[in-house]
Amino acid sequence: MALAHDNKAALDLYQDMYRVRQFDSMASKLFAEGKLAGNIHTCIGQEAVCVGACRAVAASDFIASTHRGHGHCLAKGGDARLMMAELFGKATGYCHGKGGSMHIADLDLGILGANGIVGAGIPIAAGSALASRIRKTGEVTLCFFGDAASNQGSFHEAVNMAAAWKLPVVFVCENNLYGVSVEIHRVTSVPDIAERAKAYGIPGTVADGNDVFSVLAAVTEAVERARRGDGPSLVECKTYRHHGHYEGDPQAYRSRDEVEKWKRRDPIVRLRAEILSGGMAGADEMAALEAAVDREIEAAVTFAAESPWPSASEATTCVYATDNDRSVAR
Amino acid sequence: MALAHDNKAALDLYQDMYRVRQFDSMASKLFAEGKLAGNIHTCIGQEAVCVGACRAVAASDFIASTHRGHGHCLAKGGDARLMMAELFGKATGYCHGKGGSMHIADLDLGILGANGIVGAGIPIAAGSALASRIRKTGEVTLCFFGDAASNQGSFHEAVNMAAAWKLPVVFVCENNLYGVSVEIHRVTSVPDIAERAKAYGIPGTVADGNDVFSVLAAVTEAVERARRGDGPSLVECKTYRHHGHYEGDPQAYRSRDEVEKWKRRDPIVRLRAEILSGGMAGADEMAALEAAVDREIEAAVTFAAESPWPSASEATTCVYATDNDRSVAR
Amino acid sequence: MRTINYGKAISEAMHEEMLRDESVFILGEDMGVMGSVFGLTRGFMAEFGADRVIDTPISENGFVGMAVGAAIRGLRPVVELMYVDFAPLALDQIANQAAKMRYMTGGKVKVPLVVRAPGGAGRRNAAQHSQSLDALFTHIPGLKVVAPATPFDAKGLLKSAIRDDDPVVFLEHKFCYAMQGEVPEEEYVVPLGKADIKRPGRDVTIVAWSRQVIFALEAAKTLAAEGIEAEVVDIRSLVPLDFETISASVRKTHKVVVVHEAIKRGGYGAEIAAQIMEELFDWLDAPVKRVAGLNVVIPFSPALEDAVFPHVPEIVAGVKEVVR
Amino acid sequence: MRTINYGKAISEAMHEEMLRDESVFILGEDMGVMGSVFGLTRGFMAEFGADRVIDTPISENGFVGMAVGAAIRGLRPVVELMYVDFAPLALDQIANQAAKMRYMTGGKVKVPLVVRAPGGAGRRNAAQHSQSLDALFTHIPGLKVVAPATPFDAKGLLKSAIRDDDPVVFLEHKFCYAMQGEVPEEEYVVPLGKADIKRPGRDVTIVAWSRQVIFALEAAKTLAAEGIEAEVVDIRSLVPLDFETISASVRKTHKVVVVHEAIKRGGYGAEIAAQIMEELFDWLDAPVKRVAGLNVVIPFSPALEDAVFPHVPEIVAGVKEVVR
Ligand SMILES: Cc1ncc(C[n+]2csc(CCOP(=O)(O)OP(=O)(O)O)c2C)c(N)n1
Ligand SMILES: Cc1ncc(C[n+]2csc(CCOP(=O)(O)OP(=O)(O)O)c2C)c(N)n1
Ligand SMILES: [Mg+2]
Ligand SMILES: [Mg+2]
Repeated sequence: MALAHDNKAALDLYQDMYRVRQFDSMASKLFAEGKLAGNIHTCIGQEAVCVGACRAVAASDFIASTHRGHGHCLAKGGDARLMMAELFGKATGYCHGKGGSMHIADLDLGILGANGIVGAGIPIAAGSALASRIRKTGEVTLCFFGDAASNQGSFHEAVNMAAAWKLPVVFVCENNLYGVSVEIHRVTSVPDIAERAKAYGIPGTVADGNDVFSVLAAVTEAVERARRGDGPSLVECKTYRHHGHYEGDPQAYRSRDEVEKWKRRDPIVRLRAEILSGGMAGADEMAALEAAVDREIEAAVTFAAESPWPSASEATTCVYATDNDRSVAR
Repeated sequence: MALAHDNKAALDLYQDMYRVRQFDSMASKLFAEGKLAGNIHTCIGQEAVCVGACRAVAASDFIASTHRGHGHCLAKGGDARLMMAELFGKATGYCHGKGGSMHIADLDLGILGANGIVGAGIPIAAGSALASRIRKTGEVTLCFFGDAASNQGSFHEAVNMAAAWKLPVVFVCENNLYGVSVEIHRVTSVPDIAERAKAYGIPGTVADGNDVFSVLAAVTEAVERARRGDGPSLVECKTYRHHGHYEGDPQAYRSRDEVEKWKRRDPIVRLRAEILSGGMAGADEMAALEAAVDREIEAAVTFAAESPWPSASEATTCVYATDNDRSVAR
Repeated sequence: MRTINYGKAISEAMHEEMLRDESVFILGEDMGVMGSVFGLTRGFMAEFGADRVIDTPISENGFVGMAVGAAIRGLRPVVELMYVDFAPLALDQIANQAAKMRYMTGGKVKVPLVVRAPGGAGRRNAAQHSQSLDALFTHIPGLKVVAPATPFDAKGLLKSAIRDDDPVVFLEHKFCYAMQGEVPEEEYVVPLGKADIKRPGRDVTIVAWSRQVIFALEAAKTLAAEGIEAEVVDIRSLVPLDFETISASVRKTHKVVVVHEAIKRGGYGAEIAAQIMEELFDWLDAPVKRVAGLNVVIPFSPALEDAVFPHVPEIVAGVKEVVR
Repeated sequence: MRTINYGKAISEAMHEEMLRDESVFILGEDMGVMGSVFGLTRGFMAEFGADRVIDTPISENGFVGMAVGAAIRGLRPVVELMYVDFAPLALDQIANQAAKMRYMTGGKVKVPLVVRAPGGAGRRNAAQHSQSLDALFTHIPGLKVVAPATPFDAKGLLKSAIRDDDPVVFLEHKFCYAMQGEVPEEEYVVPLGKADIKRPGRDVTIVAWSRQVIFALEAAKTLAAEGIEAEVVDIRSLVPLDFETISASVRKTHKVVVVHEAIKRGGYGAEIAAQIMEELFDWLDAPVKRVAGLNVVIPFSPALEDAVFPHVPEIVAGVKEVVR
């Protein structure tokens, strides 16, 4: 992997992955302490996918995210403070507290939005690619979705259209083996989700979702193809979530052994070891980098905790562009 | 083809196909004369598919049909008189005139129902197969759908579940190249719909949809597999509709040449020639058979024309099993 | 003034907006090569190219979702559902995505999308091709909902809908397509959220929209012959609703009949009736009467279909009940 | 009598009906191995086997459609939509297929299907996991719609729904799951279409369903302290609606407040209000008042969410408006 030998790039990837890990670990902790409400879906264990994939695109490119979206958002440049404030439901959050964890969007960063409806982001991503094509502006859109989302009709419909029209979109499946409690092979008869590419005549590849270089390479190839005008690809990244489906999930559906096995393949531990053993950075440098990220996350929490709540009047704004009072009244 | 050498079987197939042709030709004529209202979708040109596929199953098996469903219904044993009366909207029709051409059902004959929503019959067929499996009653369900219907999410969702759970259903795609005006390859990137079977790990085969023996053989194999408990198959039958999408369609989207080319492959002309040249029946016998069917269709029209309209009070019955008055009032 | 039909008026609105704004594009089943099953986009593909007049596969949730995605990116898709009966297939994208996006993102994301959908019964299209599903949309915050009755309103409202920065569901009536009406050659728009008094009158207010406005006007003629002067208020926009115009009329007439084709139970007429009661109770001489579709599935039979939704006689009878 | 919670009552209803009738089976996301995300089918898969307690993929339209197909074949599927917010994905199968099948086929085909769907706000689940979509179903002829408030009603109504030969949408409230109530050990059913007077009173009628019944009862207590005796009518079934019970109450109290959590515009409260006006106009001393959700998307923020739908104070205030 060319990039693996580029020290700066490897450290950047590590930093991004570590940031995602620390953000979601913090969210998990805050939830356990009763400081966050609602549903929190962490991507702890899956950091190589969001970071590897987002590194394959430019700032001007777009991503569509999912309910498990903190990592996508951070990897595409999201501000941890505004994200944390959104998780708290504060006025300073990305969505002024109105969206919460599952609805963060920032078009300036190319983040089309997370989504609480499994599979709904897939046509939206394809539509973004259609917009790039109509405008001839050259952006590529990355579409993240889970293994289980690939069983939604929206997956089929959107991938079919993207393939038929050769739209510049890359479908990145984060296969963490489960949709909530349901092991994917109990409800899907192909061994790899990537097989499904054959139904649309597009490339389907499998990446090691716990190896950021594997993800980066596979997605880079797909992005180049899309950028050339040759249409979409499906990249399946095999990975695993260390936590439950949501925080608080008792996880009776999977064995401790399975979880332990995957934890031994932790993508962050692995990259850290590669960096150190490859001499790309020293232990001190790594510790400093980690400390800086830790401070960033702490600062995000402080920012969020100290931020004001949205005022009551915010409940009725932003339903429409204008004329909210009238439209909300009737 | 073993069956091709069985005179009786060949003649039966011919008779069924000829009945479908004459029924739909009559419907077309009546529509042109202003005697039928609404939408009439004929399957003229596609008769080998419905007849070949239905011949592969038993009376106790089930089929789910489509908006282009007269042929399926007749091939599964539907009564031309009750069907024609339904097309007229008469009280004697299959649905007492309440359903019309797109909603004919008869559970006693294993006809689960036609459907006006493209693709909606696919999960219903899979659900019928699930019922057979839960009850262990051994029936197979045939699911008819068009090429364009294979782009609906419902196709993906239902085929996936049927495949994952190895349900006894056979997905029969009637690929007549168009969904209304849209040539299938403008909106689908695989050459054959049968390719899509790969996304579900099930067999996908292509039959000559204008050769009843080809359809019969392919569907028979799939039915046997389903009956054995080995799960679903996708059988794509390549065919063509001679008429417009609906009666009255100006068909500006396709060339006269294309239509003529396919008319030269008329499945009925072809089977008739095979029967005569193979000495399976003489010209007289064929003429007699055809005359009998012609009389049957004429009788159906007479029956329909002379049947009473549903009474006005029928408008508010059958919304619910009981308690219609009350439920309809509020 | 020149006269064109409602279908042509809709076609002109799309055509003019596509010329005016490059970000407007069309997508839906049979919109391109065929020019739509109702002929409304005939010639568009040749004129604007296949990137701006897109023939989709039969994937309602998918292509409405793509329109949502393109709208988020700043384009202005005008998407057609061939029949409004297919809206349930796309309702997640309409109601959970397009409608909620602005609010969920605290105003960060807008979805300037128009979903056109023909509805209505009377064409023997049977249960799954004949519904009026207005009430599925009016209950969803974040959507605007429009249902014009005349060529003039159809053209002017569609132009406003396309320029609007929020998702608009544009409900057309299949039976109106062939109806003629005066439409100026010059550019004009009809604003969303403004009702129109299609006929003034002092004795009773008939509130209606879509095809029922046509029936209401005929009913008003019949009633006038018997000395009852009905005021016909065409709300045109269901959301936002111009309650002020309704209110002014009711304060004048003290009697109201709300008419719609959709089934009565949970129809938008209930909402209008409830609002009138809440705000104008003391002005009412009689309860607000609803004349609406029966609570049944639409039957196919020519002997049954017309009996399940209102025509002129039902409106006349309804008015007589409140004015007697 | 013993006390159990609403979740357990629903669980018992499914369990008893599965024992009673082999044709009853369960299907939905996480219903098997996990026993449903709300724990309602825990242990069912072990007891009844994987053929009768089916874990589906995330394919709402598909698995509801399969339930329709199985119901047509004579089974009695009880399907769960994990959140009612996902119903738009499955609405074609619910509204165009299940609801219309009997009518379209002239009575030939029946669809004895139950669609269970938890709804409701207040849990910080945000815009796409908090809606009350009652009105999406009540407007569709052919569906029955039920929304119990108490463990007793939940169990008895679910048993009736499972035995019913028509498709029933069974709306549960997530906030009710943990609420306790008396439920007999013995077999009983609550018929569909019968309202229940949860508290008698002479001064005002509060019509409510689902969680709002709980709030209405609390409001009634507060009001009683001020000398206002509210009668709380829990309709339980939205379709069919027991208008006779409402009517009797209104003839007694002459004042009505209709309360629901769903947004007000086009909510089912409008229908009830309109019917009361149409039939009981002369009995009313004040206009029917609706206390309902604001016409907004549900916000996530704990600082905002509770403000967008009614709680006890809003009901108390609403009642005072009509009785003053
Ligand atoms: C349409 C829809 N159905 C069900 C759910 C509930 N739900 C949320 S996440 C999830 C599982 C998603 O699995 P997958 O796509 O593999 O993503 P993962 O959670 O594993 O990252 C489910 C069933 C939902 N939010 N939306
Ligand atoms: C959900 C839905 N979308 C669109 C339509 C309108 N429509 C009816 S038939 C048809 C084309 C179907 O094509 P195909 O599945 O290939 O069947 P064919 O008509 O060719 O037999 C369309 C678009 C419909 N009835 N239902
Ligand atoms: Mg997963
Ligand atoms: Mg076709």
